[in-house]
Amino acid sequence: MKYSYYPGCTLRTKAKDLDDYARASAKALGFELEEIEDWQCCGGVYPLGTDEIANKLSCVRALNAAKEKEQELVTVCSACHHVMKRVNDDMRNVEDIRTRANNYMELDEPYQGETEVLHFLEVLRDKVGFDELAKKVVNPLKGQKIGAYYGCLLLRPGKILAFDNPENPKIMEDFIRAIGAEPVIYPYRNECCGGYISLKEKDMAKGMCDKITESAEGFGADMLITACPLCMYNLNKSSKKEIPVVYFTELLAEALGVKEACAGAAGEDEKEVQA
Amino acid sequence: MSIENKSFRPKIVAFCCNWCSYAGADLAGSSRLSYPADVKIIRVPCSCRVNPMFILRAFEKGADGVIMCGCHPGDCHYSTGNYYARRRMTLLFSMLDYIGVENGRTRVEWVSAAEGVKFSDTMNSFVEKIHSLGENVRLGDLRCRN
Amino acid sequence: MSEKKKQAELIEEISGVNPLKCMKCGKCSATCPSYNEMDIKPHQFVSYVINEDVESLVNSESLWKCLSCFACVERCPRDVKPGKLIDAARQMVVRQRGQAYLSPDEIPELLDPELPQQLLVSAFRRYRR
Amino acid sequence: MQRIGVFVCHCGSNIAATVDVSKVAEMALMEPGVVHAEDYQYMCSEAGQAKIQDAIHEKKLSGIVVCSCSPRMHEATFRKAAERAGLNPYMVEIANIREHCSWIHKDMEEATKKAVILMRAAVAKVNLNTPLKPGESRVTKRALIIGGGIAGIQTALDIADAGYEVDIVEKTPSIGGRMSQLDKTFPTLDCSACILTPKMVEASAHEKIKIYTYSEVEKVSGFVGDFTVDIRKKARSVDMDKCTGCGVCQEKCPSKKAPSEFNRGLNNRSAIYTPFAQAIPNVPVIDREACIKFKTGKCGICSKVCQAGAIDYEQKDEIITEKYGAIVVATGFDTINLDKYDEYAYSQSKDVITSLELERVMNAAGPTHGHLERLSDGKAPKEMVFIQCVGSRCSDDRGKPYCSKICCMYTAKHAMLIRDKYPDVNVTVFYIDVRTPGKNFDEFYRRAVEQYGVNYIKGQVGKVIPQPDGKLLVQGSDLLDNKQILKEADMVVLATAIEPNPDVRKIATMLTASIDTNNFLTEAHAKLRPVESPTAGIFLSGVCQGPKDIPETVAQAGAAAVKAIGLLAKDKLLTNPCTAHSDELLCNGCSTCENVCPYGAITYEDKEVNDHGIREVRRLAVVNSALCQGCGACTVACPSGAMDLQGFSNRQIIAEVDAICR
Repeated sequence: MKYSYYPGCTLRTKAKDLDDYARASAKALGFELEEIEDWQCCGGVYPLGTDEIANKLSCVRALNAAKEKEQELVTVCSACHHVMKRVNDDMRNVEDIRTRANNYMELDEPYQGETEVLHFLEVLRDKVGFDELAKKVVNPLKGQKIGAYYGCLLLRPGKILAFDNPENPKIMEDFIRAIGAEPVIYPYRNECCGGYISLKEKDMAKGMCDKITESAEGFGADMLITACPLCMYNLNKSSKKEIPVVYFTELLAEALGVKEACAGAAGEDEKEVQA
Repeated sequence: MSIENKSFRPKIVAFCCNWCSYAGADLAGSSRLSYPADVKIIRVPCSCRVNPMFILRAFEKGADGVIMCGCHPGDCHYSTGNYYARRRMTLLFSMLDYIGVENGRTRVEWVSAAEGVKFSDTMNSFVEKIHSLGENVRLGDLRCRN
Repeated sequence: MSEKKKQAELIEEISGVNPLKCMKCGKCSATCPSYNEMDIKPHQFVSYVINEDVESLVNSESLWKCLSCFACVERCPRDVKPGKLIDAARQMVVRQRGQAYLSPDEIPELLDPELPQQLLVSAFRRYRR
Repeated sequence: MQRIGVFVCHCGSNIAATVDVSKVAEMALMEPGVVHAEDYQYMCSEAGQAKIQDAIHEKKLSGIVVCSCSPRMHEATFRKAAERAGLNPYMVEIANIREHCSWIHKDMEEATKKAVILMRAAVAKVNLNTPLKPGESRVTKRALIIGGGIAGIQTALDIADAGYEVDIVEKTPSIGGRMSQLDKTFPTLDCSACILTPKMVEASAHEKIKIYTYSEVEKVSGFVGDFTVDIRKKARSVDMDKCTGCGVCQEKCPSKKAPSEFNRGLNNRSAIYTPFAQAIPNVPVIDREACIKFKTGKCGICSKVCQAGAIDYEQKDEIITEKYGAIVVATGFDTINLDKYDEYAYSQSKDVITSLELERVMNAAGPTHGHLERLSDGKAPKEMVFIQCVGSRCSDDRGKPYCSKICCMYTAKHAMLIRDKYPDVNVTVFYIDVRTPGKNFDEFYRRAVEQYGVNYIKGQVGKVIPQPDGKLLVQGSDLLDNKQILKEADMVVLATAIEPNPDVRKIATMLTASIDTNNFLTEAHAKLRPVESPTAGIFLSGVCQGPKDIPETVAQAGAAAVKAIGLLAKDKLLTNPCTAHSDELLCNGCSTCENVCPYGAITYEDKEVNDHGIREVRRLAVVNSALCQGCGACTVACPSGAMDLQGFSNRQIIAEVDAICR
């Protein structure tokens, strides 16, 4: 199975391992992520104004590229997924935006939201299946108590993201079970980490992350997983607590026994970039 | 979807059974769920009262689309009427298609007395379809045109 | 039409929000993680638009404290979307020349080696034109 | 040629605001046969009807077209008016320019054009109308009540007391309904069971009332005065005649893991069970899904311990067919599913419960024997938080757009009862509005605040956050203080929205009774016929029609009974004269029509005909108009075109088609 793949800018740089582990795990699970050519940054946040078109075009380009290859489009980063999914919804359901975006794009055939956008976790749940995944785990993470941190971007607005129950999601918990660990459910897992606010209002973000980590630790989590580089940054940066935060793909790669191989590769890449 | 060709106002005849769809249309009305004024409803006791002749007559007189609505299969007020209607219309519509009145111009839809929303949605989509097909020229008796 | 009314209508247009749908239950304010930092509270946004006092709204601190986390949108029982309203006010500010909450000059000192690109792009898009 | 009068109704502004009524009247005068046309504010009013009658006399009208609301609304009114003026009532046709025109269109010109066309179609039809005379049908003097809650019980008692037979069909093993689950009732705080149980006993002892519990309506056919209903009596696995209600079987049953429906799943019951101690009938049923005997074939303990030999594992569902003159729907309500409201942590914490669950907790026969305690650890709570409007007044797709009406009062009741019985428990209520319109209702709520010190906070709750120590953190708004508050609580109670019983849609479909988008049954007129369905012979009792408290339900139940009695008191009803008839000269006796008639109304006779001077005996179709229901199936099936339907003849419908396509 081949999917179009949209890594996004942070996965090219600061969150290189999120990307590497995702690719290595995909390979181990028997599907391929074909990176879209010349993709551009999604913008990090979805432009809310009903009159904004230009800011959405980079997504439309990526979506259309997947459509032309007749592939579903896979994302890993929560922010990219959020923006991509919402722009796609606009292209599907908001006639005004669809018309105007297509006027800009001048495609051979207008893009009308045909592409299915899937988050990597959704591929695991809906395409691979968590039962299947569990069978392929060679290195189950037994005994680890892991809290899933969803944040906002994957869940809300629930109607458009249609990712999971926005108030009581379970996809990451099912994932944690599939890789052999024990999920820890805590109530702040869908509350905001502060997002972009941490650039200028560092204390605000810190306060929010404190609540999250405190709650997770209170319920007995030894570790948090996330799909979002910004959530990770905020949780790591702002929290006074010591709980480690890792990307879900890292644990996946570990469970599938491909972590070591790509950790080396990631190191090399980084050297290259630095060089 | 906005209707592009504003000048074309189709003539659309809707046969509605008294028990379900006519009441569904009433509910659409009392819920203020709009659909284009091009649709005109004729009340019949049951969908099985709709003689294929009525539909041919409508096209002859210049209708651009004919839709027939009845109770959901199994829910007919007269037990079985809509089953007869369904079979009759399947035959009639395929014959009409054969002679050039496209399948899109004819439709059977089951609308219950509780489905005001479905009634209005159905009419909106049907009118939209007729718009995409344009004016009906087949079967029209030119002497009937004003 | 008065200038005030025009501005209120502009906000409604940009946000796509109908403030009249609000039933003043306060669930948005009960939900908002930035509540304590805001001078105008989420449940008050609609009143400012209805009362055509957009000026107070665009001068409010709340604009820069909203996280766009969509918790208020998700939980609003009336489908009002207060988060979109505040974003529209933010747009009205940043779309004016020179009116940005973030200037390129102040960026270097905000940076640190761990900071992901995503944060910069996101902040740029929310705070600047 | 007919002499037709056209009457265009303004319906106040309902029609006149979007349809140029005088223009419709003006255009009517250009139609063939129309000799009189006028418009008037309210055609259905006495003055409006008088105008029609005057015109019939003055202009010697032979046909009437009223352009007004749906014929389902006022066709009967106008037909009666015409009849009083000496015109055959079937010479009246309605052009529906309200529901089908003015209410759905905004543009005046467009709506007026459409109204004119609808008027033309009606005129074209009435030109071909012929006077019809209705037949008569008998009335079966027995009523069916669907649902055995307080609404159904009250309606049944009232009808039975008037001397008519009543059958109650109840889905669950006992009558009693929601009211039997309540602990105390507002605003007088009397014990629910104490006032309900005597009614249940009275109903079961009444010689005119027959109760079918654990039964469902399967099929309904027929029409007002003469319904035929199939009732499925689900296999109880217990012989009703033999069982003495001793209860030993329930005690000894080894399978005790089935969630108790009566206690809202808060505790378990045995596989053989009566839902509650005062159940009527006091005969248990075996829940076959939970029963070990049915699952594995082994066990049979209940059968061994039953002294009366009442256990019957072989019992099968039984379908009985009964005739009724009137049917009353009293299917009641349930609370909505809270799956979409996980921000209140209902599924995450056992200590977040619905108000109906709290009723069971507070009830001496409930899972905690009436002690207020947390369901997670059995500890007594110190802080209780109530959240109002959970799922009510929501215009998103999670909840219900309507106010559930009863929650403000029962929340005040709960708060008051807790403060009274457990004075050391603090009670906080988050509310959006407190709605207390009702006799002694606001006084009751104020007592909760002033006398019992219940803390009311204006503002909704955003999230209930379970804490690692088992407490709940309630994050809510205080709109009057302009604060976001975090309140620690031991228990949270959700005033969950109510919705009609989910079965009601199926039942409404069987009865061809209208139902609204919220699944409440529609009344024939929102103000003036609130307990009747638009479908003749169907009446509405209780919450199936809209949210109500107990006194309102009982009042409506009585009203529904009166309407049903009014019908049952008649010996005969006039039947629809719009029946099929066959043209003897065209019929070739082919039997096609006989095959499609669902009522067996068509037979064949050998009859002598005079076909243009040729006299011969032919086999001809004859319609029994007492049996014919006027569906028209035969008219379309008839290959020779001999069969036609009075009131909806081929020529009439074609005339309408022509008028619309003109």
